[in-house]
Parts: sequence; C-alpha cells; structure tokens
Amino acid sequence: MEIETAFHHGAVAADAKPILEMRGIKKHFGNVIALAGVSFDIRPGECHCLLGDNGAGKSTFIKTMSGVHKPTEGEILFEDKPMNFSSPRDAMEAGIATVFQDLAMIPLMSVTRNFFMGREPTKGAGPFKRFDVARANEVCVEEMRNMGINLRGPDQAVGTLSGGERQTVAIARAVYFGAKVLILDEPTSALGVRQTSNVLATIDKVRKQGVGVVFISHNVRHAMAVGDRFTVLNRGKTLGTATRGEITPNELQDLMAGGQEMAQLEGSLGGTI
Amino acid sequence: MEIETAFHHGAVAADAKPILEMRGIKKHFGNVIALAGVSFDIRPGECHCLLGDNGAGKSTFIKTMSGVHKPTEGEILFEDKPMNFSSPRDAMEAGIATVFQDLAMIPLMSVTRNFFMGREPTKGAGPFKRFDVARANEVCVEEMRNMGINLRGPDQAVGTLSGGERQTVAIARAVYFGAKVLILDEPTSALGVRQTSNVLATIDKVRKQGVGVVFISHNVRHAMAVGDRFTVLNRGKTLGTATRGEITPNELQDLMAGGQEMAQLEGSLGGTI
Amino acid sequence: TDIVVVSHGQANDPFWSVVKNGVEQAAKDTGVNVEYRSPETFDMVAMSQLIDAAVNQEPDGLVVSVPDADALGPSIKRAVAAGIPVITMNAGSDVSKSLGALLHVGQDEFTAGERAGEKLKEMGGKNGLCVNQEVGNVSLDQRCAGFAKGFGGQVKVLPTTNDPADIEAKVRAALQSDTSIDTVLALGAATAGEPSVKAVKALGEGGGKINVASFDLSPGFLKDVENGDAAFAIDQQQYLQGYLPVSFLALNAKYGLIPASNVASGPNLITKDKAAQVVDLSAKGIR
Amino acid sequence: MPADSTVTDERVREETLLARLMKRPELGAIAGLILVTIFFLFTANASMFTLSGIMNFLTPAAQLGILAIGASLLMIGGEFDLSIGSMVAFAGMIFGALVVNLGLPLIVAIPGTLIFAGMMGVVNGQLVIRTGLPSFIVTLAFLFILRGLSLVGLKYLTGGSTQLRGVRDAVGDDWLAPFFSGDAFTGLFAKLAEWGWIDTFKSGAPKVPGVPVEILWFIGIALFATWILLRTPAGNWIFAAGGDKNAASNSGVPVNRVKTTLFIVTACCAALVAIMTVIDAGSTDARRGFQKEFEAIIAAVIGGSLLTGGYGSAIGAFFGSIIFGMVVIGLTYTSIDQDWFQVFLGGMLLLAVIFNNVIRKRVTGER
Amino acid sequence: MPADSTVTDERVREETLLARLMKRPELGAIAGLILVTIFFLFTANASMFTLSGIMNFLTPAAQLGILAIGASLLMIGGEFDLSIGSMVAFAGMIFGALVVNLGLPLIVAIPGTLIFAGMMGVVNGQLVIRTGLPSFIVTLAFLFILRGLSLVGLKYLTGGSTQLRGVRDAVGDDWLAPFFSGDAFTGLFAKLAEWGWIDTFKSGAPKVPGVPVEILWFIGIALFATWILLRTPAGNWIFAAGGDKNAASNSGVPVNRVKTTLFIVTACCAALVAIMTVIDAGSTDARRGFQKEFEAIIAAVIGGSLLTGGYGSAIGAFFGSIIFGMVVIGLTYTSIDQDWFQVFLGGMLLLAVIFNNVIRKRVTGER
Ligand SMILES: Nc1ncnc2c1ncn2[C@@H]1O[C@H](COP(=O)(O)OP(=O)(O)OP(=O)(O)O)[C@@H](O)[C@H]1O
Ligand SMILES: Nc1ncnc2c1ncn2[C@@H]1O[C@H](COP(=O)(O)OP(=O)(O)OP(=O)(O)O)[C@@H](O)[C@H]1O
Ligand SMILES: [Mg+2]
Ligand SMILES: [Mg+2]
Repeated sequence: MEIETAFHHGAVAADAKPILEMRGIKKHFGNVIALAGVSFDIRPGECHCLLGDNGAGKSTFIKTMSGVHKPTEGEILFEDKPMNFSSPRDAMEAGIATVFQDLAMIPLMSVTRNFFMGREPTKGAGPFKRFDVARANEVCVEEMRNMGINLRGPDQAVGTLSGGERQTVAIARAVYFGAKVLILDEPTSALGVRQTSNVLATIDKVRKQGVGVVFISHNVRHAMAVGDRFTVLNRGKTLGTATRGEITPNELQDLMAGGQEMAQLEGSLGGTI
Repeated sequence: MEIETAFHHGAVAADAKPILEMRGIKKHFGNVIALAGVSFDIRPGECHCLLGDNGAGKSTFIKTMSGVHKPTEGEILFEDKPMNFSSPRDAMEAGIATVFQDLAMIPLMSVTRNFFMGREPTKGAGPFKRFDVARANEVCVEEMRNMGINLRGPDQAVGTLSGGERQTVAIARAVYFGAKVLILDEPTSALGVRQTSNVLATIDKVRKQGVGVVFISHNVRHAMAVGDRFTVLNRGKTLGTATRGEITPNELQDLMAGGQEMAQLEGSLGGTI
Repeated sequence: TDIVVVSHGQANDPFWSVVKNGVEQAAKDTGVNVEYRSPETFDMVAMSQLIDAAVNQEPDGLVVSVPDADALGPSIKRAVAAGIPVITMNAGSDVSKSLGALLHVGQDEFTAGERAGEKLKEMGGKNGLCVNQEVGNVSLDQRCAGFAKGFGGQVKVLPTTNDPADIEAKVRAALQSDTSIDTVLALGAATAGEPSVKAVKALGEGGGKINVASFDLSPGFLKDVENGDAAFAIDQQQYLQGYLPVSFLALNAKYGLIPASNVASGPNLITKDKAAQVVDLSAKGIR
Repeated sequence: MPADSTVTDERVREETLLARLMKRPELGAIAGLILVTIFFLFTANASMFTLSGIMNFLTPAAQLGILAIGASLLMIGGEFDLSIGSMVAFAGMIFGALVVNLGLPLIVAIPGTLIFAGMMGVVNGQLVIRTGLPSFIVTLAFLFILRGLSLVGLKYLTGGSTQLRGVRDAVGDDWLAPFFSGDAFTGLFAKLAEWGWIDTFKSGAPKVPGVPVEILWFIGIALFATWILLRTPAGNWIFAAGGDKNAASNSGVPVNRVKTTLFIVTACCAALVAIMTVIDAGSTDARRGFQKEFEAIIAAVIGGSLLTGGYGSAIGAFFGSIIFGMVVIGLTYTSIDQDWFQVFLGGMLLLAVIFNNVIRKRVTGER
Repeated sequence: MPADSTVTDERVREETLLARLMKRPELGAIAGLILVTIFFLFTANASMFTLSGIMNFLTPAAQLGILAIGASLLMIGGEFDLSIGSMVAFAGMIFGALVVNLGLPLIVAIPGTLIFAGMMGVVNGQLVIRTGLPSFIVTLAFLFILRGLSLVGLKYLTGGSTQLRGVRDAVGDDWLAPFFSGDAFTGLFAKLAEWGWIDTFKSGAPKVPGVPVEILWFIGIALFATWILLRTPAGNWIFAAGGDKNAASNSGVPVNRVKTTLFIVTACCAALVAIMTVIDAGSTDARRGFQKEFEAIIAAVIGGSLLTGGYGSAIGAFFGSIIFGMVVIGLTYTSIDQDWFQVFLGGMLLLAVIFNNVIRKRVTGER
C-alpha cells in the first residue's frame, strides 16, 4: 500500500497551543454509557483523525464538541477558555463548523436554502434587509461544482438528490463558511472517486490556512492521506493518540478494528479493505 | 495495490441464464432524466458490481429493480417472465432482497422490530397467531453479532444506533431472509474495518449458495474484492460491462470517475483512494 | 316572491329545525320562494355576513332573529335602507322597532326562563340547577338568567358539552355532590333534558323529589313528562316563529297587508295532561 | 450463543424496573391519572369515589375511550380520522333506521351498521391512498358530509324532526341487547348488595345495579388493541406505516392495506359507540358525537401518542380517556364555581401531561 | 462561472412555465379557487359576483384569512396553535374591557390587546419548548383555558352577562377606528357611484360604500408573510425549523426563537381579528371565534401547507381562505337547502383539494 501522498505534512509545531481541548468527556444516554471519559485536542493547521470501530462513540464525541449534546461530565476549553455551548449555533459562532454524519439537511428544502440555512446572505438595509437569493444560488452552484458536482438547479429539493450529492452539499456548506475548527464526520462515505479526492484536497487546503480539522473515517487510506495525528476510540474510551510517522497503516487498521481478530481478517480478505 | 483476494471467482458459467434482466430502463422524475436507457442482468451465483460517479443513477436503477419506482420505459424480466412489480413487497415475494442506501429503517422502532419489519416470525395458530418476540430478539442479536456488532439490547430504538450499527441492521436483515437476488446499495459506506470484511465475506458466502448479488460501491478495492462483473453507469447511461480479469483496478477507477481528470487526481493524491 | 330567513340557530339544532319546518310549510302554503340560512355555530359576526349576503339578493322580505342588536343592527339597517321589509323573530323583541323591523314574532328567552322559574318555584323548588349545553350562546345564557330571576331561590349553572352521556354523568355528579338540589332545568329537550331525566332516575330517588323541566320539546322528553318523570316542557311554539313571519311577508308582498303589532308565540308550558297530544307532532318536527 | 449474553456489556448502566416501565409509552399516562385522582380526592365531594361515582365518570370515559383507542391506532399508523364524531351520528341514524323504520332484529341491524361504517372507512382510506392528500383534509370533508347526511337522513326518516325515537321499543328484549346496553353482572351486584358489601337504597336494591357494558367493551378493546400492537405482526406494521411510510413500504410492509384497515377499525369503533348510545338513550339525533373526534385525539395524545405517527399505545389512550372523563365530570363534584369549567379542564389537562413528562424524564434519566 | 451554466444539462427535459409555476405550493390552491368560482357562476344568484357580492364573501374570508396566514406560518414552522379561536374571544374581551370599562382610547387599547395576546403567544411557545410536549396538547389546553377565561371575564365585566356591548359608542370617532373597522376608499366609491360606474341603492348611495378594511389587512398580511417566507433569512429559518428541528438546530438555526416568534405572530393575528370584529360588531361575547382555529387550519391545508411542517405558503392560505369563505357564504346565493349545507361544504372542500392535486400532478408530470 502506498501511503505517501502529495500533501504537505508536519508543518504544525507539536507544541502549538490547541484551539479546542476536550478533557475527560463522559456522555450517558439514559442507561447507555456512550463516552466513558475521552480527552482530545485540536491544534490550528492540523488534521486530527478520529478513528474507531462502529459504535465506538466518535459521532457522539464530535456532537458534544459542536454543541449538540451537553457532556454528562468533562470540560471543553476553546482557545483556553472553558466553554459551555448551549446550542450548535453557539459553537458555530465561536468558530466550529461541523458536517454531521446524518448531514443535518432538510429534505423538503432546496439545495440553496439548505446550503445557507442559519447563515443567509442578505442585501438591502434596515427593514428592507432580505435574503439575497440570486447570490446564494450562484455561490451554491459554484461551490458544488468545485467539489465535483454539477447541480441541475439550485432549487432542486435536497430530498431528491443522490446520497453523494447530498453529502457534498453538507461538506461544501461547512467549508464555505470557514471556521477555526472544521469537524467532518465520515464526509467521504457516500462519495465517488472524484468527489473524494476533492474533499481530501479541500481538507489539505483549509489546514494550510490554519484551520484545525477533525476528520472521522473508517478508511485507513483516507486517514493516512491527510491526517497529522490519529486518535482511536474504542467502546467509549480512547486507545491513545499517535502522530504521523509514528504509526504504520497496518497498526492503525488493527487499532481501528479494536485489535481483534485482525490477523484472521487480513488473511481472508487479502488486505483489500 | 493488491487486489488478489482469498475469494473464489469465476465459477459462474458466462452463459448461465440471468435471474433478472433489465432492458432499456428509463426513469424520469418530472423534468429530470435520471436514467436514459440502462440494460443490466444478474446471473445466479455471481456478484455484479454497479459502479459510477455520484448522481449517475445507481440508486434509482436498483430502486426500479426492487419495485420502489416504476420505470418510465423499459422491461424487467424475472426468471424470463416479464415482471411488473407494483410494490417492494411484490419484488420481495418474488425473491429480491434489497439494502437501500437510505436503509429503510424506522428510527422510533426497536432494532428487532426493524429487523423483522414486514416478515415477522409468528407462533401459535389461527386467531392466536402472534409475533414471536422472544425468538425475533434472539435471531436479531445473533445475526448482528455475526456481522461484528454486539447490540446492547434488541429493544434499543434504531434512531439511537450509530451510523454503522444501523447499516449493519439493514444488511443483516436482507441477508437473513435469503433471496434469489440480493441488492446492496453502498452497504459498506458507514462500516468499520471489521464489519466491512464481514459484509464482503457474507457476499461471498451467499454467492456460493447461488444467489445473484448486485453490489454498489464507490470503493474500487471492495468492488474488486468480490465482483465478478462490473457495470459502470455515467449520467444515466451505461458505459458497458466488464468481466473480472478483463479490467484493471485503475481502468475501473478511471471509468467510475467518468474518465475525467483522473490523471491529475491520481497525481495529487498519490493513489490513496 | 323571494323571502330569506336568517336565524342564529343551526339547522341540526332540534329547536331550530322546527322553526325551519314552519318556514317551509309557510312557503308551501303561500307559494313563495324561501331560503333559510344560519351560521354553523352561534356566531354573530358570521350571521351579520349572511344577512348582508341576503340583502345583496334584494329579496321581497327578510326574517331575522336578533340575539345581539349591536352586532346585527348595521346589517339589518342596511336591509331596511335598501327597502326590504324586515320581520324579526325569536330573539330581539326589545330592539325590533328601533332597527326598523315591521314587527316581531316570538318570545323573549329571558321571559320564557322567568316563566319556567316561577312555575318551578310554585312546585316547591328552592335550589335549582340550570343545565347549559352551550355556554356562551347568549340566548341560552338568557334562559338561565330568566330562570334564576323567576325561581328566586338559589340557581347554579352547570355548563356541559353537547354529549348526552357527559350530560347525564355531570347532572348525576351535581346531584350527588349537592343533595339539596331539588329542581333541574335543561335548556334543550333532546340534548340536555332527556339525559337529565335519566340522571335523576339513575339516582333511584327520582319521581316526585326532584323536578326536571326543559326548554323546547322532543318526543323523548315529552314521553318523560307524560310518564311523570319530568315536570313540564317549555314550548315557544317556534313553528309559529317560522311560519308567521313568512306568511306575513308573503301577504305584504302580495297585498301590502301586515299586522300592526308584535305576535307573542309563547311561552306555553306542556305539562303531563297535554304531553300526550304533543308527542306525535313533536316527532314530526312541528312542535 | 444465547441472546442474553448481550447484557454483560460494560457500557450499560443498571436500570431500575421503574425506569424500564416508564419508558413505555403506555405507562406514561399513569402518572397523570394518579395526579388527577389525588387532586379530586382532596377537592371533590366524597361521593365521586364511591362505587356509583366511579361508574358515573367511567361511563362517558368508556364511550370516549372506545373512540380514542381506534383513533390512537390510526394515529400510530400515521393518519387521522376527523370524521369519527360525525360517524357516531351517521351510524346512529343508520342503526335507528334499520331497527325502527325497517324493524330488523339486532343480529342483522348491528352487523349492518358496522358494515356501513366499515365501508365509509374504506372510502376514507382509499381516498387518502389514491389521492395522496393528507388524511386530515379528506376526513375533514367527511366530518361535514356525514354530519350533514345525518341531518338530512333523520329528517327524511322522521318526516321533519331531527330526533329519531322509539329505538328502545323496537329493540325490546332482543337477546343481543344486553351485550350492547344496560349493565352487566346485575345478579352479582344484587348478591353483593344482599351481603351488604356495596351500598344500597332503602329498598335494598343496590345503588349501582351493575357494570355498564360500555366499560367492559372499553376494557376489552383496550386489551385487544394492546395485544395487536405489541404482540402481532399487524402491530409491527402499524408502527412501521406510521413511523415512515416509505421505509416501511420498502421493507415490505403492505402500508396501504394497513392504513385502510385502520380506517375501517376507527369507523367501526365509532359505529359501536353509536349503537350502544342509541340503544341506551332509545333515540338518536343529528348532534350525537359532536366534537368527539377532537376529544378522541386529545385522549390519545394525553396517552402519549404522537400526532406525527409511529409512536403511541392503546393503553395510553385508555388512561387518557379516563383522565379526560374524570376531569370533565369531576369538576361538578367540587365546590369550584362551574363557570370556571373550561379553565379548569384546560389547566388539568396541561398539568396531567406535563406531570407525565416530568416523571418520565426524571425516572428514565433522559434530558 | 455564471450560475446559469447549469441549465445546459442534457439530463433535464424542458419544462413549461405552467409546470414551473404549479410546482410552487402557493399556486396549487388556485386551481381549486377556479373550480369553486365556476361552480358558483353556474349555480348561484348573479348578485354573488357583483361588486357587493364579492365584498360580501371576501369579508369573512379576510377575517378567516388573517388567522389562517398566522396559522400557516406556524404550521410551516412545525407547530400548531389550537388556541387562536379562543384567543379571538379572549382578546375581544380584553379589548372590550380596555375600551368600554376603562374608557381608553384606541391608541392605547389596541397595542394593549396585542401585547396581551403576544404574551399568551410567549407562554404557549415557552411551554412547548421547555416541556418538549407537542404544541397540539399545550395549545389545546389554552383553547379551553382562554375560552373559559373569556366567559368568566365577561361575566365579571358585565355583572353576569356573557355579552359585552357598547364598544361602538366607546370607540366613537377615535381617529384610529377607520384603520380597523368600516370601509376604506369611501370617497372614491361615492364618486364612482355618482358617475354611475358602480351600483347604487334607490337613495343614490353606492351599494358598496367602500372596501372593508379587513380585506386590505388580509391582502397586506398575505403579501408581507409571503415576502418574509420567501425573501428573508427568517423565512428560511421557519421552513427549516418545521422541516426538521434537529437538523435545523444543528445547522445553526435558532429554532426556539423562531418558534416562539411564530406563536406570538399567530396570537397577534387572532387579536387583530378580534379587534376588528369587535369594533365592527360593537359587541363581543364568549363564543366569538368558536372553532376558528379549526377553520384556519383547514384554510391553510387547502392552501397546500403540510400538517407535518416544513412545507406550505402564505399565499396558499390566502387562496384557501377565499375558497372556504366563498363556499360558506356562497350557499346563501344558491337555492340549495340549508340542511344540505354541511354535505355541500364537505363536498366542495374535497373537490377543491382533489382538483388542486390532480391539476398539479398532471401539469408537473409527477406520479
Ligand atoms: N441517543 C442515544 N441513546 C442511546 N444510545 C445512543 C444514543 N446515541 C448513540 N448511542 C449509542 O452510543 C454508541 C456510540 O454511538 P456513535 O454514534 O457515537 O458511534 P460512532 O463511533 O459514530 O459509530 P459509527 O462509526 O458507526 O458511526 C452507540 O453504540 C450507540 O448505540
Ligand atoms: N425524486 C427525484 N426527483 C428528481 N430528481 C431525482 C429524484 N431522485 C433522484 N434524482 C436525481 O437523479 C440522479 C440520480 O440519482 P441516484 O440517487 O440514482 O444517484 P446514485 O448513482 O445513487 O448516486 P450516489 O452514488 O451519490 O448515491 C441524481 O442526480 C438525483 O438528483
Ligand atoms: Mg458515527
Ligand atoms: Mg445512490
């Protein structure tokens, strides 16, 4: 397997101050313990991959990061200040943009309206301030094209888009609005070859601009292609963080599968995954 | 890239009679042309991969195959008889099991109830015939475990499962009920390493039992690992079908991206996708 | 000749269906063309709009009930201004003249309630219950108010829904929790009157001790009166309130004839001795 | 591997039995019922909780409840039927006509009425399915149409009156009548009275002659509906159809068949209530069942059913109806000014559902 | 790259202008309106479509429509308000009390009433948000509570009656009154009558003295609501909040703020109708606005709003109200027997929505 890529890595000083730091996060849903104390941080200009088996708690973890869930226990420091996001809007205003695994889109609404939902561009002033639909449509079509999707029209309902088109809208939206931290929960799962490479290239681009990227994926190759650090979750706990170069793809793959039966799996599939 | 796998390929006689044949399928949604005449067939005991860029029409195509959409034009032959499925239930009864890209699950219902939705096991007779909840729970937990997911309890609501856990329920369900044709629309997109290898192994297993499998994926490795034939869709048209061995992974990748700019992409990502 | 009748009661209200039957009979007898209209609930705003709609068609006569002169006044005045002869019926005897109507046929709800109250007091009642199945409908509220005045003693209003089972249970509850109640007045025979009788009977102590009376007639309630389970029913002879104005207006249109004063159609108490004769007519919707 | 090996998951905390029970939608409404009961224990006249007082508020609750259980099944299946109130009047008229005007025995008249109602259910269901219009608007149209037809029909049948009388005489002592009207277990109650176990009048007759049959129907239907919902494939289909029509249909649930059946069931529940009330009252009129559709939905919602479908229970509707019936009748037993009836009704409903909610969240640890 | 380069997609067929228009929810209801108009053109007295006839059915349509537009915004935002009918009575009582009992001028009384209503909106909204209960049940409680309070309040204010009179005298010739009652453009209409362009009574006064102000409010509010929905960020938030609360909130839409605002707007629409009808009628009573919540929802649904939220339009509610108003008043102009009114109303509603639907599907090629 080739993992050396054209991307530039390791430019971030290992001792750079984290933008966002999560300490000992626990999250219980009723009697279910989804997170049993996870610590994590993200520094400007790095891509920190969050890996782990299905149900490990990755999505739950980034949802506490982006204000959707309140942690049952634990501390969130944003730029060194303790933070208590009471809604995703708060987190967004602080500078955290997220692509959720369920995409957070409204099927009945048009692509443009979904794209700008919550942050509509306006024109006019005072009581005549209004949603600048023309510009919104233009931006939306343009951004989608950059990701490799040619929309039929910006007023198509998101519910009628294909799985990958829909995912691309969510990613393009998060990237467009910029942020200090960009969180991507399995952004490439439904994407085609071309769209995937666009997204990976985009991650690289925003990282270069000093944004901290949290990237969740089940695909070791994708993670290896852009990641600077790798944190592996397992059953609600962290198995530790590795820096790029410290770990081989095979070791990573082992960790992601919970260290279990990997030898046997490898054998049966001949490293095709 | 290693693509030789432990799976057994090519056992299907190239001239075996197709179980299901689709001829010149067209599908329009209002003014959108999603499929512009696609032909496709699936033979017993083979895994036929359906590949293509985002929005190429793969999901729309398999939805006409499984009775969700009525084709605007075109013919469906099931075991040589023209078929006109008026609902997915009809298709299911004819022997077509499908895992849809959106999974077709009800978030508010429990895992077991989702698993057996539409085909509940019963006990008792006559007016006392009832849903055999105990057995259903047992089967469901067991099948999920076989796929590599340990459920907390079979009465957990599907809406509270993680993305991968949910996808696994849908796959386990389709496989459990057996069929003559098994259609999987991006079944591995949200799955972890271990779960993915389980699913690929399962595809191999049911193929050996003579089931025809239609497998949609954006991941060339997954497709190459289990596919016997490969059909590539592009913008609602088919680019042709290739048999295993006739085509290299790189050629396939090229085709999937619509043949566009692949050289450049390859360069920038170093073959990491 | 076209005559329009606009009332505030619904076509499926047992009381008003009798008025409507009177209207139809009069139309048949005099050979005029009559439209009967009413809003779907007790709604003065909607009713004034119906009157406006009628006026637009410039009929040869207009019959209206006037439970709220403030709300309906402008519309009626507009009709008068347009030269349409107007007769008021049922409610509104006090304002009829001032609105420009020719005369009023009917009886005041308040007066009827008062008469009922006096009669029930005579029968020895001290502590009354007024069962109101449509609180806020002004004409029903006036019946209760009149009852309270005529009765003199203590009167409690029991608001209920329109459902017989609810009414029966609530009347029973009221009688169980306040055993001093000796008089029940229901504001509608079929909806409230019959269940009240059943409630009293279910207490097992019915018959003589608790007097039940009701406004309006229904065959079922009249049977109760006949059997002695209920004291009496208050009849406004509302058939007349439909029949007379229409025939007056028909005559007016034909010959210019019109009576010079108001016609009082009730009240008329139907007691045990008269009940039997009335039952059949009631079952046909004439009383 | 046995199924129970999953419980050894280190990621699951222990859960109390109470918490497990409170998670069920059918049990949520119990908290509200307890609250309302306690309220009335303190404020109402003692006669409310005597045997006869309880029967008194349970009778209207039972009539409402039969409708509410039908409505809740339909709501779980993702649709509404706003025509059930009008259906009570319409079915009552049909039943009256069969019994009085045609003089048919109950063994013919009752199935006839139910079939008529069922056919209306089919019409509702087919219209909703074929047109794809929301059932709200389709059944709303039938709310008006059936109510109007009842009026027209009654006037036609009686020659001008809105009340059709004489059902009691016509039914007479038909052997089926005791199953649909009057009280059950009268013999038992007479015995109990004899032994002095229950209150009697001076005459020695029991104050409560028996259990009104509608209460038995109510309980029976609630249990049956619960069994269907939780223990049969049909129940699974109802939840699925209401939870997500497309997902259910894609998974092989015959969604249209399920919905049509539910419309039929709801209409038949309304017809059953109509039959019972008409025999009981001996008459029917054009205003029967007015706004019952509304009350039925209220009871179902108090009982925890979601308006959006896919979630709820028949037992919830059962408790919801009792809460509603108790609040409506209960105020009369208190010394609160009756003018405050509606304020009280609204306030109690709000309190009951909020209380349900708070208790459930507290117990299950949700937030 | 210019945005229009997307239209050169070979996978899009040409679409007629008509098809593009019919796809909009706001225009679906036009087909129904046309159908109903044609029906009345054939069956109704010619005076229905004279100027005065049109004003006559537009007036109730306008009063309903103002409520329906509020209700449709709220429905699009994913919630219901069942208390608007009662709010009409309650706000009417408050307004009556301010004007008659306290003798305040309109410039104080009108804002006072609106603030009162708005506060009720806040209560509704906060209860729904804080408790997480469905708005159906919360506002239902207020349906009862407000109706009950109106009764109690009116009795208190009038010393026992349920009708408060004398508003017209109290308002007198307050300079604000013409904005909320009576007719606008009376001068213009008098002139037109003089010139013989419009019908007059024998006296020479125009049959239609002017345009009732509620019609102007109705049109104004419909346009304003449409602008908000389609052309402002707030409109986008309303659709998002109703389409999927979680997705909207995760995308940064302040869902709770949006919903509370919508509850306030709905309550204020009800209060506005109350103010106009009370000044117009000169009186108020405890039954004002009875079942208006229901009619408002009907109008919104006819106009294409979904009960499940996230889809609909204010213009749709506008047309829906006109259809409803036309059917209700239209009967008066026909010779159809009043007994058939409800059958007629239900039938026309069903026809109108089915027709809307068929036309839309036919034109847009959906199936
Ligand atoms: N609301 C909830 N109630 C109960 N359990 C929940 C809830 N949300 C998540 N869980 C459980 O918490 C665990 C972690 O879920 P999460 O979605 O974070 O997993 P994940 O790591 O994102 O998995 P995947 O890779 O499959 O998306 C899962 O086992 C899931 O069943
Ligand atoms: N109901 C619909 N109305 C209009 N257009 C639709 C509808 N359903 C699908 N489409 C369009 O048809 C095209 C094909 O969609 P489809 O879901 O089949 O793509 P796909 O090949 O499965 O893509 P992906 O890999 O992203 O899942 C898309 O461009 C989509 O926008
Ligand atoms: Mg996840
Ligand atoms: Mg797809």
